[in-house]
Amino acid sequence: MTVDGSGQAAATWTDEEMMIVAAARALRDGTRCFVGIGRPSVAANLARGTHAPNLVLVYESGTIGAKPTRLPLSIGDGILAETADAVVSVPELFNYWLQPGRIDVGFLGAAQIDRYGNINTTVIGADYRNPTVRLPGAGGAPEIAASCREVFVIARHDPRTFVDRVDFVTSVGYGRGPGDREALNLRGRGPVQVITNLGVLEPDPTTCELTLTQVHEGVDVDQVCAATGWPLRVATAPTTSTAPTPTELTALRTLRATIGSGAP
Amino acid sequence: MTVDGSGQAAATWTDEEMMIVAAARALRDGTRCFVGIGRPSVAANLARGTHAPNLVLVYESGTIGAKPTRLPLSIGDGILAETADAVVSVPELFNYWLQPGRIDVGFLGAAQIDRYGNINTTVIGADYRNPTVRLPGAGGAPEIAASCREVFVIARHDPRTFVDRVDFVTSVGYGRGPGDREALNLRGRGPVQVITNLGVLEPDPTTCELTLTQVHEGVDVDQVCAATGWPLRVATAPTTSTAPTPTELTALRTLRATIGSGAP
Amino acid sequence: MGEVASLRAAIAALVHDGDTVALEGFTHLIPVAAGQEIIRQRRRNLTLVRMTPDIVYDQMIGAGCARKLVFSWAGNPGVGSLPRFRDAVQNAWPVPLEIEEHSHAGMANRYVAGASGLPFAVLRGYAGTDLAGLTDTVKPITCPFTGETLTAVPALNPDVGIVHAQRADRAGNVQFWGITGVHKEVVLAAKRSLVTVEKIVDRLRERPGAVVLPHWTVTMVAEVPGGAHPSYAHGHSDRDNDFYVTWDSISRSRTAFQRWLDEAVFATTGGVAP
Amino acid sequence: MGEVASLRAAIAALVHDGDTVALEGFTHLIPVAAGQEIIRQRRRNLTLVRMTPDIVYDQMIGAGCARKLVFSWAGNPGVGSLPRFRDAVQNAWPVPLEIEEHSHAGMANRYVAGASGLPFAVLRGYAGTDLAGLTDTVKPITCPFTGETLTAVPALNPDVGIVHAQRADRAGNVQFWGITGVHKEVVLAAKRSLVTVEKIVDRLRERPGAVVLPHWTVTMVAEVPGGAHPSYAHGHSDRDNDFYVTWDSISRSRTAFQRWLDEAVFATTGGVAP
Repeated sequence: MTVDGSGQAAATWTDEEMMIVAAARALRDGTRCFVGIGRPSVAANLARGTHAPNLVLVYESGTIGAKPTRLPLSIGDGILAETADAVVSVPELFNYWLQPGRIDVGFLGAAQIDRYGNINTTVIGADYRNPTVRLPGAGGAPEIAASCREVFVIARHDPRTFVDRVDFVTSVGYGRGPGDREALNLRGRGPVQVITNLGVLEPDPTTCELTLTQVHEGVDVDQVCAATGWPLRVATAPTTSTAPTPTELTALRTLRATIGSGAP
Repeated sequence: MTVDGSGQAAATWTDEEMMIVAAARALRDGTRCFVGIGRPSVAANLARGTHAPNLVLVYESGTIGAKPTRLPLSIGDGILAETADAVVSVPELFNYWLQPGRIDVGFLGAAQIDRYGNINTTVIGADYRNPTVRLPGAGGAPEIAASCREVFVIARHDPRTFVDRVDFVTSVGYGRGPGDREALNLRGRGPVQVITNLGVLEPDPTTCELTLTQVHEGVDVDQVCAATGWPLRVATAPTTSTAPTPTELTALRTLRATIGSGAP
Repeated sequence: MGEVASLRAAIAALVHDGDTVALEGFTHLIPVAAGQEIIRQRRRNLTLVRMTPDIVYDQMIGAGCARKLVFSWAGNPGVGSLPRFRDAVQNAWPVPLEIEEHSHAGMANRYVAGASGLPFAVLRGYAGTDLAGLTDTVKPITCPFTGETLTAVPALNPDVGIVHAQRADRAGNVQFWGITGVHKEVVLAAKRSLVTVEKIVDRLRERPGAVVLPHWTVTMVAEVPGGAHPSYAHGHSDRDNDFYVTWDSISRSRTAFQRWLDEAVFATTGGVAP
Repeated sequence: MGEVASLRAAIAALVHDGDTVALEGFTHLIPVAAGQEIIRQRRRNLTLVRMTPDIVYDQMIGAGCARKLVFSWAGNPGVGSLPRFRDAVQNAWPVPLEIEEHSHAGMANRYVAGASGLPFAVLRGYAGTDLAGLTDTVKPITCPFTGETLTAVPALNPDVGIVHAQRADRAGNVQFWGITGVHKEVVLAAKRSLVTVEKIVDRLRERPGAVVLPHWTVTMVAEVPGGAHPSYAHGHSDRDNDFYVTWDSISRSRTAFQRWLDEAVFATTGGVAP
């Protein structure tokens, strides 16, 4: 793909890079973001390195306001403690900082996500006691999904990941539909954007069902529907995300270059 | 009074000094002592300066293992933080350190103490809403009295202080008698010594009633009974505390000399 | 958040008649100057919350700012009682004072619940005391696993939380060290917060035992050197123990107190205690 | 308390077959060498507790030390899964592994309750998830003041709590800094505790962000430089990210794992990981 139609040298990018860039763009400057390791951390650090220099990164290791100069390799990377405004114990982080709703955005990945934005990171398969695949489990996700004011999810788009109903509800999105979060007394709004390598899904304001509202440049709607495990509703006029700018690509690649093997 | 019968220069002391010295002697080396300000702090620091160099002083300001080189003037004196092994928040002190029973001895004063070692530091008078005298209140005392393995009380001996029944139970001793602490699910043993300017009272092993077990040198039993607001039971053979040694007196007076006005 | 302002402007913006206000500082870093500015601005019908009401609340109560006091120990540490507090409780002077009384453990846990976004906290406390019977803010609670009975206390979430600290930077990040008491909890539990500081600096530097509160947890910051007097700021000042003794003589007489109020508070433009 | 001993002597004295043992360290200061000494001493039927079972528990589970795992996230951070853990859960190899699964917030609060001498903790958690239905260690609890329903989890009080730290002095006082995780909570919650340290010094010196545990809260201390490898000790070592990747290839095959066990654990006298 070309960055623009101008005469200058064409630059290409991968759909993985497009996904990270789209996720980074979604983070407004100055917001407090609870960051999981892996793609959320890459996107958040890209945002902080480009349009959101005052983004406040909060990691579940207790590092608040971390300003890593390279991509952290784990949620407990030493560089997070060295550059944080404050380092607190893990119980304090969950009780004083996450639980009261002080964090604006919770940024999560997913092994499975369903039509209502519920997330599974526990087991694949119908039988918990005898799973097809045993996944790592909950970590901080259930309470991040419950307590952050908004939740962003980032995941590659395929029918095994985007399923009609998750095998296991590790973290609640909109449950089975409107009113469920309120009935469960969950403080945050829930997932407001699901950013993938193909586009962006957002909950329908009335039904809470994840709906395709944006496709990335060069992606067509049928492609997204085919990669979704339920009959995907499509917004009347889905927008198209602009391609990664040279600045964004350079920043992302520089960031990635800061990590060796054992990278997320 | 003379320190001893020998020919050396006679030294005299006050009953206040005798009380502090007797209290200090009661603290075994190496024990963890939760210290209130005023007489308990003077006695604990005297003990640490004489026979108990490894006494661990814990103040409710969150200073654990404080080693003040002078008498602290408040429970939050800066010298406590400067010399402590650890300084923790006040909630942590009560929740992680006092509540689980990690402290051996709780050292309290009292405006009123009764036959069963219950302590009043809240109001004098029958009507809480319209008290004769409004006292400072509970502070840390109720939970110190409940959770420390043992409690020592230090108070001057007179019938207004040593009453048959306290006007207000701020901190529980033995309630109304045997079994009450167990029924209330209190962890510690309760008050094991009440040290006064006249002698020492200890709970009767079967009735829990405070009983005179020791008189200070030069004090006779009738004097103690007259200073007690209930018919005081007296041990069959109360012992006599030995007079303050010159070492103890010098240490105590040196300690007191470290404080200016505004002293406890 | 973390807006830097004058003490006068901060109190005017944050503290309103009828508010529930907590000035904290456990013998250390007590925001005394802020309390006196509240007196100066003649705030009324406040519910004052504080573990250890001492001179600062004796002053505010004597000045008639408070209609209710929530506390766990009300005295002049190392000296004795609080005459203005006693006069209000025993004689309703200058106005009646309702009291809600707790233990330190109970108050500390109420702030913890408030900071944690929970409606209550659980502790081993109050059992067998006469305190529990005097308030509806102490209730039994049963462990759903063991059946054991413990004590619950409701969260404290003051309208305004005020503390003194050693440092803030220009962005409003706050740093304090030494005895930290319930500083963090009251700021995080409060709906609005003010931190008065000894010094505003370009950059906070790491220190042993220092706690940092990010600017987005603090509503306003005011530079008030000596603003904790007669209490102290570790590394800046010593506790003025003589003033605690002097206070007793001032506070014992209504007229002496009134004179002190006029001279030390109303006649001054604010900032530091005498 | 605070007795200084060799790692071998400490594990022999503190960890017994059938015990509930928690090795903690939130990506930092993980007591990996202590875990390998438990393998070397062939402890069996342990209930292993840890928020983030990673390489150290993959090793202990693969070696057959565990009959049950209590956890909140079981993975190889930044790499993927834990093959030995999966093999135990999915194929009961080398022995069946019972699991009790929580969220981080739930586990952290269970340690807090344990450290506080309370039978349970209260949090906003698990609501609407499938986790709550799988265990009797998550129950609803009603606020006695507001009537709101929250979640209760039971205290964790392991028989043995083990962490790694940077420093101890000769009296057994322990000091750690950087990311402190649940270090303090697990030591205070445990009936017995072991802290392995990078260095035993004459005197601890104050440092920003440092936590000190007095010797009377720690049962035993062992000097094990590099005892956190492949995790790290802030100020002493960096995380060996390559080993986390290498571990995946070792752990994927039972035979490669067995070979690693023989060479890296049983053939060595203990101390530091390869």
